[in-house]
Amino acid sequence: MSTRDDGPPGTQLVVGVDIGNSTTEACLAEIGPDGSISYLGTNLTRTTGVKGTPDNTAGALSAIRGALARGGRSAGEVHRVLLNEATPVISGLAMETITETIITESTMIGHNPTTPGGEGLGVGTTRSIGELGEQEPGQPVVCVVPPGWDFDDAAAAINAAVGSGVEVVAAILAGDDAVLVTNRLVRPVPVVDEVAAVEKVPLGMLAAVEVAAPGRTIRTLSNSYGLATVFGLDPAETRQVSPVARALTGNRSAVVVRTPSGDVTDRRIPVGELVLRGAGKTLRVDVDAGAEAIMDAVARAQPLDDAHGEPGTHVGGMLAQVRDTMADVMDSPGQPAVPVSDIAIRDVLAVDTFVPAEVRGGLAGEVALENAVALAAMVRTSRSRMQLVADLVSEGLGAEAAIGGIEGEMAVNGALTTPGVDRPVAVLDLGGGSTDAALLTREGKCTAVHVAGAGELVTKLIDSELALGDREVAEGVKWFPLAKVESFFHIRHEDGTVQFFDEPLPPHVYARVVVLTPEGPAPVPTRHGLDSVRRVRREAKRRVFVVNALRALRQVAPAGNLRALEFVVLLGGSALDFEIPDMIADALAPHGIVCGTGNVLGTEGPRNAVASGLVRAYAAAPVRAGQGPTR
Amino acid sequence: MTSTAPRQSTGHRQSLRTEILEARPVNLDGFVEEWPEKGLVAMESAFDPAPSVRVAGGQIVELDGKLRDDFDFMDTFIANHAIDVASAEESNAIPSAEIARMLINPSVSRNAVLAVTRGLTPAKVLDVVKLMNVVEIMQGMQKMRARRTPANQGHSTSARDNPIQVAADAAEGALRGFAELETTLGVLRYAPLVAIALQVGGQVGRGGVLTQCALEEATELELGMRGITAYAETISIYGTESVFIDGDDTPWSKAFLAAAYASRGIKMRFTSGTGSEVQMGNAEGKSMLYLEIRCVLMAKGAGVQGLQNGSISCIGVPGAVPGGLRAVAAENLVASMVDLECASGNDQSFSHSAMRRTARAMPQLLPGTDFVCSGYSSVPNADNMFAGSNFDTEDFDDWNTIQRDFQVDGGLRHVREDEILQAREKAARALQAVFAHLDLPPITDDEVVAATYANSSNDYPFRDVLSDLKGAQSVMDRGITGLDLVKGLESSGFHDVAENLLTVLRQRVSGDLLQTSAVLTADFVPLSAINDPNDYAGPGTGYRLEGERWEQLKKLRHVTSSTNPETEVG
Amino acid sequence: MTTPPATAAQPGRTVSLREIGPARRGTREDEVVVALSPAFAGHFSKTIVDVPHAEVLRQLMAGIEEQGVTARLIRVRDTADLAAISHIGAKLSGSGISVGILSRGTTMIHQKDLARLSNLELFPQSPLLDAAVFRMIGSNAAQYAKGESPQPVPTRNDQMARPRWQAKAALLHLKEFECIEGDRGPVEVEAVFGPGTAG
Amino acid sequence: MGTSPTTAPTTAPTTELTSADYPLSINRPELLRTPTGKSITALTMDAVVSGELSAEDLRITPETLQLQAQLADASGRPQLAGNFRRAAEMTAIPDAEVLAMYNALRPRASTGAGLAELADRLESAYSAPVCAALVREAAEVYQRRDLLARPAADSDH
Repeated sequence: MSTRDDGPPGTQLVVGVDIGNSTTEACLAEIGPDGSISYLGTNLTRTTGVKGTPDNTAGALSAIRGALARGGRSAGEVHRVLLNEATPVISGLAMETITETIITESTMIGHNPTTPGGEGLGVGTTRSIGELGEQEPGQPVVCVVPPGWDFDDAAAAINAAVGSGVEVVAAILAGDDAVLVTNRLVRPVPVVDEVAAVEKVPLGMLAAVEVAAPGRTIRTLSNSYGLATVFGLDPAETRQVSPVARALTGNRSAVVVRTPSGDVTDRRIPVGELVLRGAGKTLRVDVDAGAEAIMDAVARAQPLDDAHGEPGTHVGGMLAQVRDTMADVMDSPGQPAVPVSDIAIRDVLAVDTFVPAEVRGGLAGEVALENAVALAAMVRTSRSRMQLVADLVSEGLGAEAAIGGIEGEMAVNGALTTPGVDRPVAVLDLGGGSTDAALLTREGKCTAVHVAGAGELVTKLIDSELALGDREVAEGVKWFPLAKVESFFHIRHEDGTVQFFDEPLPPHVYARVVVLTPEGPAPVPTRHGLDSVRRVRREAKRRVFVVNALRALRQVAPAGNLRALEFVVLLGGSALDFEIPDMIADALAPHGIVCGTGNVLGTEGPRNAVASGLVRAYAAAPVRAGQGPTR
Repeated sequence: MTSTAPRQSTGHRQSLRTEILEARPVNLDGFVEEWPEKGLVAMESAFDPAPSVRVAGGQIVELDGKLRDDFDFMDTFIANHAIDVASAEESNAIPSAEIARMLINPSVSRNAVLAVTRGLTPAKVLDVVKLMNVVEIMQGMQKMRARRTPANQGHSTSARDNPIQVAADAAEGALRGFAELETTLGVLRYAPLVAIALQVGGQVGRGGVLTQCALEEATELELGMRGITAYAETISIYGTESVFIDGDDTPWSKAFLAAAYASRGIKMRFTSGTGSEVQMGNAEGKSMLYLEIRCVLMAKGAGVQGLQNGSISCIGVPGAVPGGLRAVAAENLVASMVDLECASGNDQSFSHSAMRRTARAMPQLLPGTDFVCSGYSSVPNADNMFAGSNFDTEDFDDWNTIQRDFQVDGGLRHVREDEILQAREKAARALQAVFAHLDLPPITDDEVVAATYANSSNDYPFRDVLSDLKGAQSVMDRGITGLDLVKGLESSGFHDVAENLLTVLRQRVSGDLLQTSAVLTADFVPLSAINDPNDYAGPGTGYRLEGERWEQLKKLRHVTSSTNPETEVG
Repeated sequence: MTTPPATAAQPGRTVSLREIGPARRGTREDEVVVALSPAFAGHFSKTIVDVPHAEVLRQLMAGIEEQGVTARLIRVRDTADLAAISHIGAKLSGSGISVGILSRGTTMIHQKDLARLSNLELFPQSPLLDAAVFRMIGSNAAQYAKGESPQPVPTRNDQMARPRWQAKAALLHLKEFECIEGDRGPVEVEAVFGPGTAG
Repeated sequence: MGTSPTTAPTTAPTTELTSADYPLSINRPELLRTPTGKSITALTMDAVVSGELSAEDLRITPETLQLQAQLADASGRPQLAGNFRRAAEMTAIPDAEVLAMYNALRPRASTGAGLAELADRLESAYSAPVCAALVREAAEVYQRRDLLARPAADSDH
């Protein structure tokens, strides 16, 4: 391996290479004898393999070749390739549902059919429509209509019964027929429909059916005392039915049946413990205690040495899998396997979330928003195999390659090329699996941390909270602003402004909530309105990135004091997000911090910080001055 | 209410036999009466024109009873490009019965027939084939097929667009004998990955297999130009001007497109078939076969090397009228008798009746065609993204047995389980290596194992569709070509597969596969109507299933040994 | 009164269409126009799979009514092209939304600002459309009229529909073409349902 | 009508081929070159691995298409030969433009003037007289069959 010097005497061509979790970036520069730097080109490719492993070589080489091509240089001219000291970071995600709503004895129908019929409250005894004729006059009846009944026939049967003196006060239908039936009744009554399991409604029981006017919600059945009045309950019984009232709050229609021991329960599901070891302590916390309790425990066990979850739970499985993956990655042929016990979970982020789930015992496919906890965990090792990557890069390129510096330090170094930034500066690298922070003090001392939870967790929260079941759509919701397509020629943006088009929009987006991708509007398949989609998106970002920004910065700030920071520079893929940088800046503003998205080299935006930091560090290194490259 | 529910009974008392007959699958098929005024008739219609031709000033001025000023664009294109002006009047003057006899007479050479047919008008061609019964049509096909050696084409698709499945099934299909493999997609954006899988899997199964991915023109052409696919055939043409325009094309636009494919070195054939015009309500009162003959001549005039016909996706229409399958057999013959490569249908779900499905294929299987099926489903029909074929993987053993029973070559063969498993496993591994080399979403070892033993897409682990689609996009964005596949295969130790693929790519430069009926043999010899011309001249001549190939086709899954009847051979 | 009817599809129900006068552009924003082909509930009385046209209309109209929207019926007489029929209906609809339907059952939801050959939802496989699907189509059309975002009605597919129905569909298509009256504009019609209904 | 082999715009190969020369890849490899001038025999695995080959090397040349046209003529397929000659002319046209030209030939997609311009461009920019003749013929037929686009001013909205 030889080094050549084809440039002006004393100048050196170097390439900084940053191997990240998802992208590999390169920065090509020429360094003058005086340490001056001229940047010639940058490049970005996908990282090959898990960061910090020999598989990275291919991606690194292609990043380098790309930068060389852009800078118009050849591999033979390169003096030295500088790689970051990157340790593999692997992150994992899991979600545990921790509550469950159960209806017993078919006490309640609390779903929200889009089109109930009639209006008001009807209280009577439940009777099947086929038996209405046998009913004695004068006793109020709630008519139950099984599947298969045509709306015309059902209305005719009820009208006939009413005509013969039966007092029908309300109806419960299997099909989506409430408006149709109500429109055909001689005497309209409240009707609740789309009750799929209508055959399970107990007959011969006292029941109340309430339907509110369009745009209103029910008043009586969602009020414990309303229920007490309707069913003549004593205080003890009233206490018992209060979960029913709570469950019905906000509905436009509802049915409550009084059965001997019917009940609605809101049960917590035990999902096992999380065991956190750190700061000389071992703390145990129940996952179903929620995010706040878990994060309290994590804070008390800082710095975290390791964490375990209960086997057989999602969290336990996820933590074990993260560990196993890391062990596999670290294994190299011909060497003893890395013991799994060597690999430790170094951070955990818990976030409260909710999951729409079908209610057990429900008659109409009722969906309750159950509480859940999402966890992100992160593992890193001290074992780096970057030297091997450097050797392979050197071999592949025919130029010298070396480890040029530690990632966090280099990121800060690169961030300093952002116009308007000075020491002390902290960087926040908002990635896919982890959020990283590093601080460079006025004195030049650097500290860095990685915390679990970043873009992937945001996607997962959006996906589950909106019940999308499609990660691609969730990614779209995360990345792009929303709009509602109001006609073929205009959309309303999420900020309320209207945009008109000359050419009609494509039919598949008509009347839909859409995300505005660069390729055009793409529909979000959800029944949620634009506002709730937006709320879910922003909350997911806040709970992950804002929380993690504060958490990570506290860990690097002197004495954990955020006020001691002056400049915070946001880097990484999620720093390109259209709202996350503003959300973080807003959260940091009260601490007197200048925060913004980085603009590395004044041109690269939040990209290329580590790669250009490596070049800067090399140019500034005293060992190099006047001495030329060393081997 | 599903389309496969049995017919409702009439309420009258039925005989027990009638009940059994009512329950037979054939009675789930639909049949209709003819309506010749509207073109709902196979090939015998009083409304078809009578043949006539007149040449003046070096061009055709009268065609089938119409004067040049009254020509629609099909007439014009056929008159200008398809019919040999010099011989037209003379050829059309020959009595139709004499031409029909030439078609079946072994002592009239194929070339002698072509010398006549190149001057015939559409109505004259119809007049000739109308004289032929189905056995005569088969005899004509036996002689007029362009390539001496018959072949077959397979469909390799996945209901989940799973590339690993496509690779494994392509390998098995190629090993079983398909000379061409075709795929298409449910989610179109998956195309680059599935096309790569088809190419890699195909070359594992048998070097030299040609692959294609049916898509809209721009993407299909691009995949072809990059060498990820090798040929194209879903370029549709129609027999009436109005339906052609409905399809947003004209004979000139399609002729231009044909040259575009050739200019990129890509083999291509057109697609047409009886029934499409009446299906679209614009048959202009002409029989299905007359309109299809116009398509065949239009394809001939465009200079495309071949045609996929045999009703194709409209098979339910001729299949429902009297004499419909005779017309379908005749349209294949017409393609062959004007010297085009014929990929002869049998490629779409056709009947509920196994007996009818088999019978439908006999006029192509027994005489042999360039491709007996233009898509035998080499995946279970539930995975067939061309809406199901007339034959699928469940029919492999039946097909092989019929070949052995009649000593005919339908292009397939029985392959031992161990060889199949080996090919499937290798195809999945090769694709795994290519994906890794190209930095595409990884293929796990579990997926490789699943691919080895799977039947359908349900037997594979779920893929991360989002990552796959991003990967597929990156294949397009990064400009990945067939060469990158070769590099990936070579660098990961699949040297033989890499060589196979490189050899296929090299063919692009030579253009040898552009000639009529060209396929690549396992030895990478281009075999076309030029160097393997059909030389049938009666009993004992032409292609005969004999020698090594016949020994191969004698093998079945279970054949009792004659030397030791307690064991099986093979 | 004691024996409940067992099925939603009542074979006994019939429908006849009474012409009211030339079809005019609607002014109500809460209406969906149902545009019928020349032979619907006239020359033909049922779809390709024998769903009575009476039931098709009842279910389409019920789906619209259940959403609180009004259905208005027109018959298009000068074309049997589904896209054209549906687009004519959409142009006449106060909400701009129409459901177009051919005698064999093929159905489309259209909107007035769309290109004629485009559509909001298309149900091309007529053999797979039953009463429940027609109800959902009506419901979706009404939701579009209200400016809501309905989930598209799930479409089904059946590979064996080709051998059973392809030719009959072509035949029905040709017959419907025969019923075209080239010089007559669309008319507004009223559905008069026959025995078996009480409403 | 322009189907004689000597009207080819590209340098017409002087070789006279017969059916016996087919397949060229086996019988006459010395006649085959890539667009970059390499011999077909240079398309080896070593060349792929060393990165000497690019996708450009896997394209067919107009000269090769002319050779295949000769073979098609020699085997009695004049229309196929004509197609190869049009193809030979088209090798010079970029992919996107080929597709744009195809789209321009769709029914009612171009005015008569538009097609005339297209034919002129084929001739002047790409020396493609055979393709140009096809386009001119289409224009004439489209005119007679009412398949030309109406000039923009008349189009209704």
